[in-house]
Amino acid sequence: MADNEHNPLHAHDDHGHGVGHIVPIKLLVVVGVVLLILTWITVAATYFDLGDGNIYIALAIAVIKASLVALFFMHLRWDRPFNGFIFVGSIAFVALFIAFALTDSSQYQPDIKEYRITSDLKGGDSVDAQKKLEETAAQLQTDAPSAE
Amino acid sequence: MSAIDTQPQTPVVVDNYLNHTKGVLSWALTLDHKRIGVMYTISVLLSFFLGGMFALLVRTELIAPGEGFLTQDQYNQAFSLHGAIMVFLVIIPSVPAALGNFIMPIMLGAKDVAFPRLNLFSYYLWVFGAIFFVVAMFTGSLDTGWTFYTPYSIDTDSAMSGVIPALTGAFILGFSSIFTGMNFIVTIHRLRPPGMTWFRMPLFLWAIYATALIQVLATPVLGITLLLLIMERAFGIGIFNPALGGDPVLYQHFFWFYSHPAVYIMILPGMGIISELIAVHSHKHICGYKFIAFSSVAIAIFGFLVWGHHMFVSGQSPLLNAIFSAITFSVSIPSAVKMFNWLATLYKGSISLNTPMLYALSFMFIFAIGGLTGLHLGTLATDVHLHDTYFVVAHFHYVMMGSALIAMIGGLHHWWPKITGKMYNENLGRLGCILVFVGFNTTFLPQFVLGSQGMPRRYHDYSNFLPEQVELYATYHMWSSIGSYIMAVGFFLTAGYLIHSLFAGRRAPANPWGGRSLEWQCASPPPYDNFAVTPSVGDCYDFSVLEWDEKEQGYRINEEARRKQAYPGEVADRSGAEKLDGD
Amino acid sequence: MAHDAEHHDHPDHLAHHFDTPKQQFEAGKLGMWLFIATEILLFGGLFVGYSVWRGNHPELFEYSSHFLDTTMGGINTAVLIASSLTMAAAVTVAQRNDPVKQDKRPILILLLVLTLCGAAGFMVIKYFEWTHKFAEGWYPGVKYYEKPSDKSHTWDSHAGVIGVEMTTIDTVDGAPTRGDLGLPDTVTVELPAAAPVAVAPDHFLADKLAAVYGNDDAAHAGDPHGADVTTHDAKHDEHEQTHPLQDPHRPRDAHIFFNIYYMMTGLHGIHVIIGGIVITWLLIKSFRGQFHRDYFTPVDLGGLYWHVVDLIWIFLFPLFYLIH
Amino acid sequence: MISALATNMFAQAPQRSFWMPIEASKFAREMDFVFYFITWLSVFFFVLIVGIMIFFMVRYRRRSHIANVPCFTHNTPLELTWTIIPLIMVIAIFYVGMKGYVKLRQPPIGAYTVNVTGAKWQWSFSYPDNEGITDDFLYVPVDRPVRLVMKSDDVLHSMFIPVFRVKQDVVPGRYTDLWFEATEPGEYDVICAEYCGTGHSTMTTRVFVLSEEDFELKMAEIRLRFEKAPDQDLPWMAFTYLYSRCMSCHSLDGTDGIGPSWRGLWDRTKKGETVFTDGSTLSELTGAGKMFATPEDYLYRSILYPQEKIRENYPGSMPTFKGLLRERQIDAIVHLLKGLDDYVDANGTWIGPVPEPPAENTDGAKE
Repeated sequence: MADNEHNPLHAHDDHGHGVGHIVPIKLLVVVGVVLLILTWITVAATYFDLGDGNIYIALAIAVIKASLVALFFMHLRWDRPFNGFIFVGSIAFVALFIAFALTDSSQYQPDIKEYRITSDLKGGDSVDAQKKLEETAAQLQTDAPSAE
Repeated sequence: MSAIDTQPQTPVVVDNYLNHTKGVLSWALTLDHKRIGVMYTISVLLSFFLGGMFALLVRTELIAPGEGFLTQDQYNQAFSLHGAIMVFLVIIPSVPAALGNFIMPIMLGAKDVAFPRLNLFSYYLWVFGAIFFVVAMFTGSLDTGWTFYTPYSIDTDSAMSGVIPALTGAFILGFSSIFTGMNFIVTIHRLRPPGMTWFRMPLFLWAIYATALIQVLATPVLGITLLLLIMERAFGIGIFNPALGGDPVLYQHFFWFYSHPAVYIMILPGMGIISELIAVHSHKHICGYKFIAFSSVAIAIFGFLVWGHHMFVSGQSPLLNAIFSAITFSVSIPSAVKMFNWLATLYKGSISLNTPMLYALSFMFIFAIGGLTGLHLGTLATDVHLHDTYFVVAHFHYVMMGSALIAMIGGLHHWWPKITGKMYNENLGRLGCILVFVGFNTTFLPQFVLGSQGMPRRYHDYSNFLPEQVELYATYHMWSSIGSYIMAVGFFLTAGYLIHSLFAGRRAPANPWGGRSLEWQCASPPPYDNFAVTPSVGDCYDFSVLEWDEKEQGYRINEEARRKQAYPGEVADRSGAEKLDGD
Repeated sequence: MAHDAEHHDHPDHLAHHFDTPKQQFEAGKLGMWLFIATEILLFGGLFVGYSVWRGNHPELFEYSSHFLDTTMGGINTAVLIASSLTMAAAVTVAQRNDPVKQDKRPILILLLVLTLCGAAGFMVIKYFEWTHKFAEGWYPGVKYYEKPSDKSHTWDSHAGVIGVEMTTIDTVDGAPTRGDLGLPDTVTVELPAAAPVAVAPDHFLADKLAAVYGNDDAAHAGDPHGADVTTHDAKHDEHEQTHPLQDPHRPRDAHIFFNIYYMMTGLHGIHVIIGGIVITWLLIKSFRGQFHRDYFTPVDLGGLYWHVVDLIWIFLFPLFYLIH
Repeated sequence: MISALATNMFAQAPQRSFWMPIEASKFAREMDFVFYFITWLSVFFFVLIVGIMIFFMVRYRRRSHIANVPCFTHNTPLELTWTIIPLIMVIAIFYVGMKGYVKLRQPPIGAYTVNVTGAKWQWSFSYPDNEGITDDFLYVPVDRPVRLVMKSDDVLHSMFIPVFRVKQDVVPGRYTDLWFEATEPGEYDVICAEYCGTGHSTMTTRVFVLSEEDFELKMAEIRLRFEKAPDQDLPWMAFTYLYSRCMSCHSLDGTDGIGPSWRGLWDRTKKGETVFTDGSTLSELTGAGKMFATPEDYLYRSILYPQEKIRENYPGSMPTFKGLLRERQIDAIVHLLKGLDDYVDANGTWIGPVPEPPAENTDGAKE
């Protein structure tokens, strides 16, 4: 901010805010190092099998890293709140989209699975997957004449 | 002269944006938002003509059952191109990019949009996208419908070779739309002059702002959808193609995540225009300014949450159907609010039945039908029957064509004197409006009955049904086609007298209707830089400061009255503007 | 500018329709943030695709992720973070540069060059990763997958054939099957010229049942040959295939993982290239000494763009490379 | 039964109303109630809005160049009123719509199932409880819940039966279903409502709602269609009723699919040139006492036991049709294969003789 004080162009509308915030290089380096460490942690974490936990840890670290980049590298910490609002808002819309699309597609997966089984067996001309599977399997065992 | 709002304007403006510089290049490379707006308007109207021709082909084919003069493939191309051109090339850019570009900065009191170069770039993106559509039209054509549903659109055997050009065109047009939206948001946030607070902005600007939000947040998803579809068709990536393990319903989620909000890109600016028209032409303060302003933003946000109502019978799960149906109804509330507020504005007004106002009243009539039939389609039980029938066709034409485009044409008449500096023939204008109104309703009212009686959309021929059904459909289709011809006559008449006015029209006064927002305070046509001095802003719906000037045949501001009505922020107050910035 | 009576202090870099540099700067910044929002939603669509497929078919991701090179991905992450850091530093330096003395210009140029090197390095590594995948036979888009055999290639989208593996029950009668080979330890790159297509193992039926009904009983009920896998192994050693396309345990839609991977990293790569172009442009202007504490908006906005490229990679890396 | 009660109430065959086709299913009645509820509510609000608008238009039309009309600029209680009343209204609409929809999505247990296949541009219906017979028309028993389980062979289609007020997209790669309980015997339209390409508008057929006895008769008739048909009609019948089950793998124009094209198949078989995966050729295996008695026997057994001998260079993915085709149906296919060049051209169009439609089959005839 000190750098802006001798800027004559800002004299008439400057209420203590210069044009843009200047982030000290030292702070940037610290953030950069933290980001690299977090990258190392996220790779290292994959060598422990935590089941579903792995992806949550990976995502949590990614969110932390992203926040660091946005807050410090992208100056959001000092920027107008509205810019941050746009940023967070756009992510919220992606989340909304993911939530609806994922919920819906997981709801109709059984229809797809059933179709795949029967279509692999019979060109998809069947309704009750299990019944058909059992029938076909039984039929093949009893009916198939020996090849030679 | 810095006498923007103090003295009656002399109608002869020597230096205006039209003659500020000369030559084709001075237009082609202009950064002036007004010229870009004019170029958009001309381009959009030409596309409207093209899309309209396809509509007439479709209607003529359907006038009677049986094989008409189009083959099945030709018919499929006709309705696909009609839809794609009307949606992507006409309605979406019509109000924001064409009228909005011209009016918005002046209304706001800015000299230009925030990024003039980006603005010109958007226009050329539009042209570029339009070229791709023309390519799609002439080489191989396009028969997928404007929705490009998979897997039909990736089925190489049947979907024609125009699909990739059309997708590319729509992709490019999407970016044109995004950049326009970005430009407008930044302009409204950062270029408001002193005194122009958020709640002094004309409602048209609120509508444009809400629209721009949707353009910025929804259109990128269209971009990625089309990109995925192009890749799917060109390389077979399998995400949307069931033959490769993909999921066509997922495509529909992608598509409607953009295309439902896009409906509000179309209708919201139209609503904004109507708010202006109703207030100005009844010379009465708009009723419930804040309700209307917030309802625009509410529609924009709710609009993102309801896309699934296009997919009630598409194989979407019942759970999502129920959720989407419930949220869908929430959108109807802000629309109803606007409707009632317009009515209240008319109450005890001084209603001038001139052409723009007739369009505004037509809008209210048509939008009432369009909105109320939306209830049938948002309701799960009834939508199952009505989906993909002519009921839907009629409904969205009532909203997209009858409302959005009628508003656009009303707005065009409203601002025509400002844009061109010429007055059109008022009587022909009224006649044109009545023809369009009658033609429109004759075309689309029968389609509601057609649809509820079971006539499916996108049918080249309806002679395969049971005889009594064919007979019934034929009657309604005939009426519908007749209506489309009446409408065409109305539009040609309108085009005729508007073009005529350019050459022989009476010179327009600065403020022919008695509008109070800032664009009526600069000359007609506006000078190159809009305002020599940053204008001062009052309540844009306070008409009490205006008086009729017989000599000008227009209205002028009564200085004395204005001083009496002066608001605290009327005086240039920079710090006040900063504080009221709103973000 | 001439007609602007109020602002006689209108500097060259201030466009005529802005009143103050601050207004212009903040307009540019807001515009850039809006653009970033569109970028996020553009990639957002792909993240939706990713989530839907991973949510419903985790096995695709578990299987296919093994073909990605975590080391390369990790190096690329570090490269991008480093270049993000130099870019952020470049903004600070530009903000401190004196318009006349140009005291910080050499550092600014150095930082921008470093950033550009990061971009180039990223793309080079990406190039090797992709070409490696191609060599393995994982092409973007099944239209260009190598077809192991003319007749029985499994990638055609014949009407009615759903899915890429036209797997059948033909081997139930005791004909040779590929059996249970297990996951290959190493992936060989060569593809035999006319290798026969992967014929489904006889457990196919059982696997499908298990996939649907989620229990082993169902699997065995539907498997006429029981779980006698060792004999099949022995039978099949002679035409052992280690190529992933020939792997009978490859989940049926493995290509979708790779296509999402190619789409996301590809689109990201395009952004890296665009970012590189932007940085080059900034570099040229810096050479001319055009950036200083009164005018650094392009550096700031270019930086914002570059950080978004980094941000997206921060998510892509764990989502694709770190699935075990 | 409710339907019987309703029929008594009207005491006559249902008529088409101005808005809606006749009500021929239980759901139609509920759906129409919702439809008319919304419609009349809409009409009320429409008349209210437009009536007021026209009244204002006339009453307050401009008479002078007055610049401003002083008036209230807002009225919060009033504005809240016209926000809340529509809100209550739409909640009511959502409720009735949701109620109907929940029923529509829950087929009763034990509903009679019909499998539906949509393909460009034809519907085909098969009846698993009746030997899997297939037909181009949908036959359903009256007053009995029927569930359609649908799949698509190519692109999206949508099963739409206006008189039942049901519609459901048919999505390739998965099953979708819908159910209805027909209440009015008769013949009605079945429509494809989702755009599916060139012949979209020809993708219509009919549903016949039959009494229980008529339905069984019809099923038996279709079941015995091949038995009843004269020999010379068999190739046509195989092409019309059976080929759709083979077309996904076997082309008619000579191009290779999953399986060998039918074009030229008989020539090769006759000459015994067919080579199998184990290296043997057909001529070695044909003859008295050998594996196949005659070339025709080879075709016959290939349909029943396709895994016996697999042709070289093909994946051998054909399922068995044992138990799914009757003897005479297989005969019909063999007949068709033997005379394919005379019957069908390379575009898949039938060029052979078309049999006269049987006289008694009037209700099922398409034209």
